[in-house]
Amino acid sequence: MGNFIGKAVKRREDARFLKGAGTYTDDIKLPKMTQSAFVRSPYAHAKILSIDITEAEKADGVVAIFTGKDPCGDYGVPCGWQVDFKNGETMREPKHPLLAKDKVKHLGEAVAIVIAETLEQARDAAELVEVDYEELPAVTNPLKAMEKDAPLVHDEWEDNAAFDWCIGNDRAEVEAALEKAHHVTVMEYRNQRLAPNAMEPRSYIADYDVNGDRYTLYTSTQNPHLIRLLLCAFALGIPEHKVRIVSRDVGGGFGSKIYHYTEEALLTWASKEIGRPVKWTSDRSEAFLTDAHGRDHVVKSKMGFDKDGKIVAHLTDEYCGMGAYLSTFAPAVPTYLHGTLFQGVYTTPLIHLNVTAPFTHTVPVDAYRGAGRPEATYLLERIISKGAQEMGMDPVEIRLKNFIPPFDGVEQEGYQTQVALQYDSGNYERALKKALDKLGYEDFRKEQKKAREEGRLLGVGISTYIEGCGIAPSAVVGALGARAGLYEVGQVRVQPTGKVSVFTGSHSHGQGHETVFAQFVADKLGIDMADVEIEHGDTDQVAFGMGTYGSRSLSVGGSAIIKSIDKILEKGAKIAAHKLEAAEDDLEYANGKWTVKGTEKSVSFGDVALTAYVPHNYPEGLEPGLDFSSFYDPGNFTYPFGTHIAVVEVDKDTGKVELQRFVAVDDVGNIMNPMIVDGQIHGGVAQGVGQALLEEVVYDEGGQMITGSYMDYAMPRADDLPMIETDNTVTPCPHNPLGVKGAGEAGAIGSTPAVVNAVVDALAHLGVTDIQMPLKPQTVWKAMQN
Amino acid sequence: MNVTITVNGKTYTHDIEPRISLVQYLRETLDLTGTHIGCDTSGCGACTVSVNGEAVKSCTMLAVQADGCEVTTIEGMAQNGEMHPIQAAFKEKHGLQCGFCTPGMVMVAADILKNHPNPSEEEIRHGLKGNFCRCTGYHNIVKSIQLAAETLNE
Amino acid sequence: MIPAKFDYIKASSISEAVNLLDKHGYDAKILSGGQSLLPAMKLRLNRPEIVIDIHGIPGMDTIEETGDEVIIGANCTHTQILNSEVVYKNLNIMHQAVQTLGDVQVRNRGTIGGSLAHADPSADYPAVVLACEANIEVEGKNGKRSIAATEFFEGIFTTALEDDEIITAVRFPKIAHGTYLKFYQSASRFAVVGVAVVHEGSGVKVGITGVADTPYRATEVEKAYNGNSDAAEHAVDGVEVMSDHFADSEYRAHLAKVMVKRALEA
Amino acid sequence: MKIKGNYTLSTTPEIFWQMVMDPDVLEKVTPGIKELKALSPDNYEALSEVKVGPVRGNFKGNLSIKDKVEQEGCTLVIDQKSKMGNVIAEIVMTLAPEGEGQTKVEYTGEAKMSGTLASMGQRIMSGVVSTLSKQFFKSMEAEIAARKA
Repeated sequence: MGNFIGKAVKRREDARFLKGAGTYTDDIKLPKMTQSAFVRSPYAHAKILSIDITEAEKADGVVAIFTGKDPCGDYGVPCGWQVDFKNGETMREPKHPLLAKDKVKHLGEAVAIVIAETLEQARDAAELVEVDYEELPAVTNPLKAMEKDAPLVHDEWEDNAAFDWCIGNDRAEVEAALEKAHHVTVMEYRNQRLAPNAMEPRSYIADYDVNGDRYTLYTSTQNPHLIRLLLCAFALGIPEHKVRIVSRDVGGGFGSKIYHYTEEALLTWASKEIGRPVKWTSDRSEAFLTDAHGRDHVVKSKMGFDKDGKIVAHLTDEYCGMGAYLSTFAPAVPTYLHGTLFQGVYTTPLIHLNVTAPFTHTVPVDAYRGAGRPEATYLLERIISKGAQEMGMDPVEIRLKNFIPPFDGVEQEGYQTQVALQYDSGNYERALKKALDKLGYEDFRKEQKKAREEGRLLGVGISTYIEGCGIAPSAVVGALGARAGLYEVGQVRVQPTGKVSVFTGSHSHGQGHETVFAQFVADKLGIDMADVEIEHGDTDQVAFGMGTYGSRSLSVGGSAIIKSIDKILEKGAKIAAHKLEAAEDDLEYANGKWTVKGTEKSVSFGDVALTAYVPHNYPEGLEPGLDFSSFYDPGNFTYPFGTHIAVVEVDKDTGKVELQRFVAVDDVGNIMNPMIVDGQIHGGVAQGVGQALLEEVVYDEGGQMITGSYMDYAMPRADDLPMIETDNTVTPCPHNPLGVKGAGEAGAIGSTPAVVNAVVDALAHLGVTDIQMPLKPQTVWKAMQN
Repeated sequence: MNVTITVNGKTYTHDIEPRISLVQYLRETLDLTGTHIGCDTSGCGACTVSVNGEAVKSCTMLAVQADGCEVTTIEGMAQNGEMHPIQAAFKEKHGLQCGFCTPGMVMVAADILKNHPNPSEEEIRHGLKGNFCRCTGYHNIVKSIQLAAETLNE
Repeated sequence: MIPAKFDYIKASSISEAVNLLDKHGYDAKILSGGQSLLPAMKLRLNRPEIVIDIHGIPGMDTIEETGDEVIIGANCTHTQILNSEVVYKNLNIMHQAVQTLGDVQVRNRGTIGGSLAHADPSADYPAVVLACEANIEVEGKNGKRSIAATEFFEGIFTTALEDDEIITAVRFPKIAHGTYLKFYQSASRFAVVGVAVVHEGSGVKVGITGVADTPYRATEVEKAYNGNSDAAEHAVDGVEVMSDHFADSEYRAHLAKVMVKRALEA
Repeated sequence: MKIKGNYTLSTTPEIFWQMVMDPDVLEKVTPGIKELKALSPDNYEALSEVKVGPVRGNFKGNLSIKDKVEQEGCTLVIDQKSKMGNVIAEIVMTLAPEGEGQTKVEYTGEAKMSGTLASMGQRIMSGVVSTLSKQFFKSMEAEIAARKA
């Protein structure tokens, strides 16, 4: 396709990371910078009776101490998405204060900030702040939160519901179809709460410049412009042109760094108050207590099949915990990012999902790698496999029976689901067959049979997922409650020397934008990659943007850049035509030059660039310069899909699961850089396997977290995983110029049910049909005993 | 108290509080911010540096304990601007994404390869047990270390 | 995370360390490798006023072989033990145990003396020293004494060490045939069950860690053994089995039996 | 966190009862207690320092005794606060005579922790409580021996 597109080009950002020369927020030191520490609630729910800061104020090095009684206590951070009740009642949106004033509503909620000359001094003084609490009863489970006598998270409403919501066909119709179904498979489980655990803890530095009356916030965020918007327009009410957000290197996000956190706004406020820069970097212990968590759905589901194994109806009720406050994207996660995926890759004719979203006395829940889509996929891929098991069918057979037939979105129309979306293009059977071949499915079944005779427990699990990403058409998300547009911005500035600077609102926190974006920019312009520089992460430098999440950078951010390139080439052609004294229509552009068709006469990209900025001999009426900015608002989501297969062996004496093989065949549309796509899949799979086997945030009944460190919160380590066998099919996205779909979340979406299906398969002959995640040895062993 | 530490070949003497960890000293006093802090409980390995030739978690060592020691950080791995073969291998095999755990990974890889010049996949995975990576699923980190072993053995 | 303030004193000899400990007693903590102490101090779960660093005291970090014994200095790091030819040949069970302990970086710093004095109920060494019937050599203001491993562990994080005593070395008999097996907690990698089995003639000695609040000798298994690994059924006889979110007492007791059986058969 | 255990002391329920009800004795035998100040009958303000293995810290709060049935049992209510987090426990203690002048003490209860203690120290704390209970009875036994002597 070009010199760079589709090639495994090595990453240009690696040199600085490998030499320890990256600039993460905590690496930044400003003159006169102060340090801060938070005093946080040791209770999930309590009245604040008093806060005594007298001793703390006297401590060495203390610059200032603020509590909820200070003006900052009147500010709060907003939620970015509104989902109203089915009966029309407006979503209940509690104030999410920067510091709690009267009550704390989750463990770790901040009640005071101590600012001091050094970090040691801030920590020491924070210990001297005396807070007197009256502990109140708490509720942490979403289902229990909706029980009649559950403790209320917010007193202003009569129950804990933030909103409720449904999607799909008429409930009565779905219920009637289930009544008549040949077989109904039932599942009840909790899609457990997870802590995202990006390896870089959150870090912020706020710097108020009194002379210019300007604020700079250095923040470890995935979307600097969105933070500016929320901080300025909603949290603090300061004009946007007075605020600069800088987000240099970010050490992973996985969703947890999308949101606008209270600490960002509080530090910004405090910096003005004390007239000096203030820094805060989270500890890991604080991260467990305050970073937005993921998942936390309690699910009750029924799927009906006819006698051939064709799905006839699907009905699900879910209780999706929101935590104590509504985080930025939280309402969208169990609704529009979740319910709209209930079609999966199947022709299910009747679907109904009902969601109740209660507040609980826990840290807010928000998007975590996949955001709503892993939860949908887990349900679909588990329940269809469970259905097959109960009906004595092979999991491959049942899927083949139910697949939506192939469609490319060009010759064949997109597939209209029962749950609002229209899929762009898909060939689900092809991905499944490729994965089965890669695994050697038939041979494995033979091996499994032999192993069982020897008393060994081998299992295989299949997951044929789809996801909707690359959000999205702003008109659509707006109609669905988004309070911001979800387009992206790409500016391409050709310098007079012909070198190209690209400014993108997408933000890399590990995805390799500096490389991948440069690849297609260089190819589209026919120049060398070395002549292209990608800039991101500074709102003073990049015109606008919406950031990186939902696997949208390439499909939305990339497309915006393409639009600007098109404008550059269009204008460049005018200049070239003038220089070549030819008609524009007679020119063709290739390999970095405009050539008069059928001749040797040409002018290079660099020449044209120079002419644009030194317009001595220039087309009449044409503006000088070669610099365009474009907004791209996609026509639809993109729909990557694929098949993941896990092979496990379960230790029959201990219940320990060993993941032996993992095959992932993903279709992410056109591939810009296969090395990077594979890397994204590897990481996603590891996180999905983590959910299946290891990870769970556990709050006890009183709202204390008993998995608040790496001593108790288990994440995959190198020896928990095998090599991941990846491959692709390519079904281009028909509606964006690069034909790309998105790869960031696919691994995490497809893998979790594959692993659980494999473990259940290994134990199927013992009568096991379901096990609750995470599949800890104890859980698996107990399942085998019953 | 007064402490003398040689870091990346350069000897420093500083008066430091005993409670300051080695990683804080490196980051705050020497401005060597390549070494990262990822957790509080010695669980993540992001802060791994080499002390007297052995990989240690610099968040779980006081700077005063390093008095008289030779410390190598990620900043000291490249020589004359040339990446160390381990660093080069990480780039070649895409053994990093967000880059935050990477310095720790490179430093522990050096220890693994010192003790196992021809490591098996299992030995590499066993050796990486003390380091979390949330981006790569370890796949390409293992491949990077395998490649580094080949290069170093040439 | 930063510890609360403390004074740091580096001891240059055992007697200096003992004197400092005697003087500051309750307010002092001994620092050897620091792999357990420093995280606790950073979380401010512990805040000693004085930290006495015994790392580098001459003579405390050697591994010696005598006629029928292997003597490991208290300041020997886990890595030193892992790489020791003497241990590999004469005390292979220790070699096996160290392989499962922590990770590369923790093994490079942590010491055997520190681990034993810390007496974590899920640590690996206690099972081994119990099964080997090792002796813990200690020194205090009243001089030196030797504590049998079976007398050493008194409770969770509690040992027979007096306030002014430090561990100087661990004396092991040479062990020809021993096995250490561990089932680890997937987050901390500490033992949910760790089993050390030493074969001696037709009998066995069995040390178990992770199961109770104190590591113990599974005497009922030893009595019932007689060459038959079914004796593992007695692994938790008379023991109050710990319970946590990773393994409740029912599962942990079951695991103990499985792991003992496997170790007996190894 | 569940607390459960038993201990046999070499004294009669009568004497043991007297000792438990005596603040001076309680102050002496309860591990870590530095000061016990009576606020009202059976209700004390307690200052303590707990030091077990990796955990060491100062606690401050209340200790009260309720549901007293002479020589048969009572409930201890402990509410202690510290920088590391707080502990609230209710422990039901029952006494029964056993053998020649001995008393079997059974205790069962529930302790609730918060803060760092809860998130970092669950595993550690169950052991800490069991160690402290053992120390309590050991000291009580020593006190009994001293009184006998």
